[in-house]
Amino acid sequence: MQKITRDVLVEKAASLLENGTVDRVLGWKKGEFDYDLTPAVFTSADDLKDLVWNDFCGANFSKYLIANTKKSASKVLVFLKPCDTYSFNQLLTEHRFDREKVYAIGIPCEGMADISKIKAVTGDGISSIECGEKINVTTIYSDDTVSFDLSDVMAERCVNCKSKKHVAYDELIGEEGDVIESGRFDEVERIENMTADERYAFWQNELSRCIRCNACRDVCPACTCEKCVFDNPNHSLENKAPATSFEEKMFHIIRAFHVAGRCTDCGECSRVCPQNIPLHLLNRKFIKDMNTHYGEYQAGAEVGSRAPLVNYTTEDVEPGDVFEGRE
Amino acid sequence: MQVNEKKPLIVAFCCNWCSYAGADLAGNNRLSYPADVKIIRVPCSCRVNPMFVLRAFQRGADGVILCGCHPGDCHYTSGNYYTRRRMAMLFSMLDYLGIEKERTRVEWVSAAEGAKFAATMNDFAQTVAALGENKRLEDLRCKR
Amino acid sequence: MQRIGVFVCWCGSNIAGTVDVQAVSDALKNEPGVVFSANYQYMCSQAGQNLIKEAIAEHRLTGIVVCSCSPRMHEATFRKTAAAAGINPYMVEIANIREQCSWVHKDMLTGTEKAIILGKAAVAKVNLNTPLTPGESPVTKRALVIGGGIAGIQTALDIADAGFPVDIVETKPTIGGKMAQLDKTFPTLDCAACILTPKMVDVAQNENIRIFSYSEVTAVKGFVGNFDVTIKKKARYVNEDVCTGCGACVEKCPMKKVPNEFNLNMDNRTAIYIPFAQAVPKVATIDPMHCNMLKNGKCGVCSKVCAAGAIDYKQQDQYIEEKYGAIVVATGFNPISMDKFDEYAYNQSKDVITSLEFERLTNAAGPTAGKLLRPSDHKHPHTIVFVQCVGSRCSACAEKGKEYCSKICCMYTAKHAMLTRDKYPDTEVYVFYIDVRTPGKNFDEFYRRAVEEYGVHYIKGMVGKVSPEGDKLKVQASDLLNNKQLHIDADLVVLAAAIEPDKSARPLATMLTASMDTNDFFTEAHPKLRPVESPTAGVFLSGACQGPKDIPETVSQASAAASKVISLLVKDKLTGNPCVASSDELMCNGCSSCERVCPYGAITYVDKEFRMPNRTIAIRRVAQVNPAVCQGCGACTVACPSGAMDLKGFANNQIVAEVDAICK
Amino acid sequence: MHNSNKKLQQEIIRISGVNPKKCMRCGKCTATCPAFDEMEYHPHQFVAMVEDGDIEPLLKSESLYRCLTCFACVDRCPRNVEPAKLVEAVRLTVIRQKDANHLKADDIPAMLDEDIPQQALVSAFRKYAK
Repeated sequence: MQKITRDVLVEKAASLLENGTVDRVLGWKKGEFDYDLTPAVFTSADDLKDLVWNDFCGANFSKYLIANTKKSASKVLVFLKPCDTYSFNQLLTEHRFDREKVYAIGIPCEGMADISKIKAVTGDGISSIECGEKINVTTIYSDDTVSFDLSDVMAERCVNCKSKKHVAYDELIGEEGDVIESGRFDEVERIENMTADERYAFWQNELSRCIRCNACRDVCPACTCEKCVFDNPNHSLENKAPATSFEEKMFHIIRAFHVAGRCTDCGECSRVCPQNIPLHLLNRKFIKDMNTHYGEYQAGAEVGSRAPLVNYTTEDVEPGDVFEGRE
Repeated sequence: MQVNEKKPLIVAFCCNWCSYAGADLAGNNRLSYPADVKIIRVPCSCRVNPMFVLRAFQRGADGVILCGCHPGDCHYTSGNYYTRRRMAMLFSMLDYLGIEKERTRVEWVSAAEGAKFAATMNDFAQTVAALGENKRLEDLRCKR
Repeated sequence: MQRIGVFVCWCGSNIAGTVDVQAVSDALKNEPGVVFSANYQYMCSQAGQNLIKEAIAEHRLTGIVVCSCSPRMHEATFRKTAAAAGINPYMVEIANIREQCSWVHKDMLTGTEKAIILGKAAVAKVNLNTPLTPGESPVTKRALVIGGGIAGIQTALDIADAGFPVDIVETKPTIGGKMAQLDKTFPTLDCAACILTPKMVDVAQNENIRIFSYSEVTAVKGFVGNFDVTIKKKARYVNEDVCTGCGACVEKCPMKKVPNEFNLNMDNRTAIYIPFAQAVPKVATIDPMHCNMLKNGKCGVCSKVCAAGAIDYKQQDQYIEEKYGAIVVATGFNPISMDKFDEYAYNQSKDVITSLEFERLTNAAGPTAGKLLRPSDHKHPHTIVFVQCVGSRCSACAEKGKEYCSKICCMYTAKHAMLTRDKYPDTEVYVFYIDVRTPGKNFDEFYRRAVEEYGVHYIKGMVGKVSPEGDKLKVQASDLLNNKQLHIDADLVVLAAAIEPDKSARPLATMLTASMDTNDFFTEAHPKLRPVESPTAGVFLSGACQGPKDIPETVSQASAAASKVISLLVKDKLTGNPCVASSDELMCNGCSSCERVCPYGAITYVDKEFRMPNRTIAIRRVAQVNPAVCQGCGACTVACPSGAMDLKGFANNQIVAEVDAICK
Repeated sequence: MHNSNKKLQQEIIRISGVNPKKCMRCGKCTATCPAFDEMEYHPHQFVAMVEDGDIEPLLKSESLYRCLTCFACVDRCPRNVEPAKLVEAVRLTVIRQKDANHLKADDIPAMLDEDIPQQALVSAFRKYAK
């Protein structure tokens, strides 16, 4: 596959800004560290010098379109990796932004790096990272550069990538890929095969680390509520910080339930979790269950599709029988 | 109050048209079931938000059961079909988190099935009592 | 803060026998919001109700909790009591301590304990109750009937008879539907035209009825009592008001080779045509697909011969908007296509026909003027084979057949067989059947007459294959009762094709937000108790659009639908159930989840302006619930991720309060 | 009533994957059967007899070998019952009952008629192996 360079994106964005097609560009920008890229809005060709495209551009911009299309007088340019396009479509299904106000450029993605996998080797003190053929890391501990192959430090969600195909775009840069058979449910299955006690212990261990920073919710392209029920004082379930172990669970169960059938499995929740809780395993459980019991469904694969939880058949499985075939 | 004296607490959500009437019929026929079962009336089983189920557990319920019209008989034509999907997913998730799946149940009880209502509640209360106190879900602050 | 009064009923010893009512009223006295608590022998009695009324006045109560029998029993009673004392009836909650407590528990201690908890839950709920007022909406006193077959005709006549204006929308140039194509009708063998055409004339002459023929419904908005419907009147290139139906144009039209759909393409008509002699309205229509004038501007004969000057080649489709209070669907049925049934050689031989084609062949106004002649060579057939259940009761292949029984075929086949033997005694008639189903008044007698008096050969078994050979049709069939395989040289084979809903029904159902089953038949609000209403309020079902039906059944359903419409239209106002969903627009995402689960189509979306910080204005799509349509199931409240959608009377915080009170 | 053989019945249903209960006794299979005159039990009877568990007569019947396996009955059946598969399952049951005492591969060459073209054998296998 032809590798897309930063310059291609900058050139494209600059020309679209210049000819007035768009007045805002959503792209990645360097954050505090080289690996810590942050989503940014660029409004002039001059700004674009800060645009970054490398192995750390994981952020999914679909959600940012809700706010940015409202601010734009013409169109917003957004770069979408294949997995981002699913969120993009899902938001269109939910009428969350005006398609006419977006200029979407699909860009191929070969997977993104997971900084925690790099840090596991180098330690936390990374002073710089350069992405090229290899990912070259220098640390504060020595003058030597440590090199990584992307495939060795690829994020879990990219290792288990479900699709290299863009399901929405106005213009595609590079080559189109295909939907992929992935092993993304293997881990869910492994947990399912544990005993109830083991599962309880597993999740107790994972979820008890939750600090309720709400990063998972804030980044989630499905969590776009005008006001989250957990923040709504008029809603009987308002809960800002968990006081008990159950409230952590409650938050995550409800969150997973609210996005069930709408979650495209983009994996942003796990990427941003500062406590490294594998939150995507909750969402994938719902996706797997719905696929098993209600037929294959991929949220965002097409605009306007009807999610399993707002649909039914008269022959659906009984709630008491969903466990069948397990344990 | 001593721990071993604690009786199981069961919250039953009943749809107004079938199951609540079924519960009334059980009463008319004097078919007894444990007093641990407390019924909350909802217009349709599809009114029951998974949040209500979790809330009940959080506040110390040991079992939660939903009763609705039989599939195909919903007063609102399709409500219980949505209930079926939602609860199937919720229960599966609770099980995935290691919570005893016997603590949750959905049962279809028609307005004519007073006997089934009583039998269901007896059975469910027994199952929940056998599991003992709900330690995995409750909020410790609310413990009686 | 509410001021709540608690009233504990003894129900004689029914409650007081197992529940310490004094203890209950004492315990509930200390609940938040409770300012008064009492118990009494029979709360539902006049004296008991007076006790409540007095307490309301004396203690300025704003909410009432009655601990008594099931709310299904006396909720309405106590609501009236509260209303009579001047507080909103929806500020009353019932704690069911009889059916769900005293009657099912044996000892006083558990009974009392549970009664207190149920009472607390009711108090917790009332604390969050808000006064509710049922919404009212006006009723447009006009009905729309979609479909002008016998179902639509009967419905329209009955509604018009009650004094309400009715409009019939029919896609064909004339009303009459399938019945107009039939010859005789079972089991009495009246001629279809003789009983139908007077009704068609009644429709035409009824002052309350307007006919929109050659028209279709293109958009429906609104809700029960207040539908806004757009009707497209297709251009027929003839001025309806001027045309006298004299038929001079039809006679002179040079384009005479247009397949005549009324005779199922078994003969031809002209490009300008009147479907049949008794058509209503009796006006000509130009078929734009075949008219030379409309296609290439060369002809104009009809215009020249029309003495009334009714021809208008420039006519355009016209859109009419009208308001209706009720809509009746009467879109009817069609026989399914026989294209997939290769084994019966329908596409290979002209002499394999469907039963509807047979009707036309025996109809005096049909292509053969009522003489039974083979379509291929116009010879009289001597051996006729009727095949039942062609495509009915077929679960093997959805593209080929239908899983259901088409219901009418057994009877019309018996009719065809009997009439054939009656008119042409020299004809051998075979009927191959799987079962003969004759549940109807005088139906089985009719079928037996065909066998016993007319000597029709009824053979249990199916036809496996029909192969044209020379001028014969070789029919290979099984006789299951004699365990024989039969080979019949037939002259004519008649297929009893399954029937299916008209293709226009599916898009119409979408417009009406009325639900359909997998076969595209409209679903009824309740299969037994509300068979002529659709679950969508204000939409009614008449005839075969709801399921296969014969004429008597269609007519009775049509009249039933009419009576439902009439009982809606006589009302000046519709009072709704106040316990309906409503959306908090500030929190609504406009995501459409609620709309997708609503079985009534009560939810619509509007773009609304919101004031944002810094004096900016944002436009957002938000859900709005039509309280006149919503039935209050609450499916939407759970589908809504943001919690914007809530149900009045069973609000999120009310139910949670009950949960909390019970689990305390 | 006749002796019903539950075990064999279940076996035949399992092998064939046919649910004889779906049959509505229309007889279109039999009507369509080109080998009707050759067969003692006709396709619809196969279905009915298997449903009744009346298996013994079928096992003995020559009809098993008169069926051409043309699948016309399968094609025409309005209820997807697939009688031919049932006939095949009964055939297979007979073979299995003979205690798996079939031809061994080694025995075949001696029995071969040199004049039969190889192709005929292969096509026969194709035809009957479904």
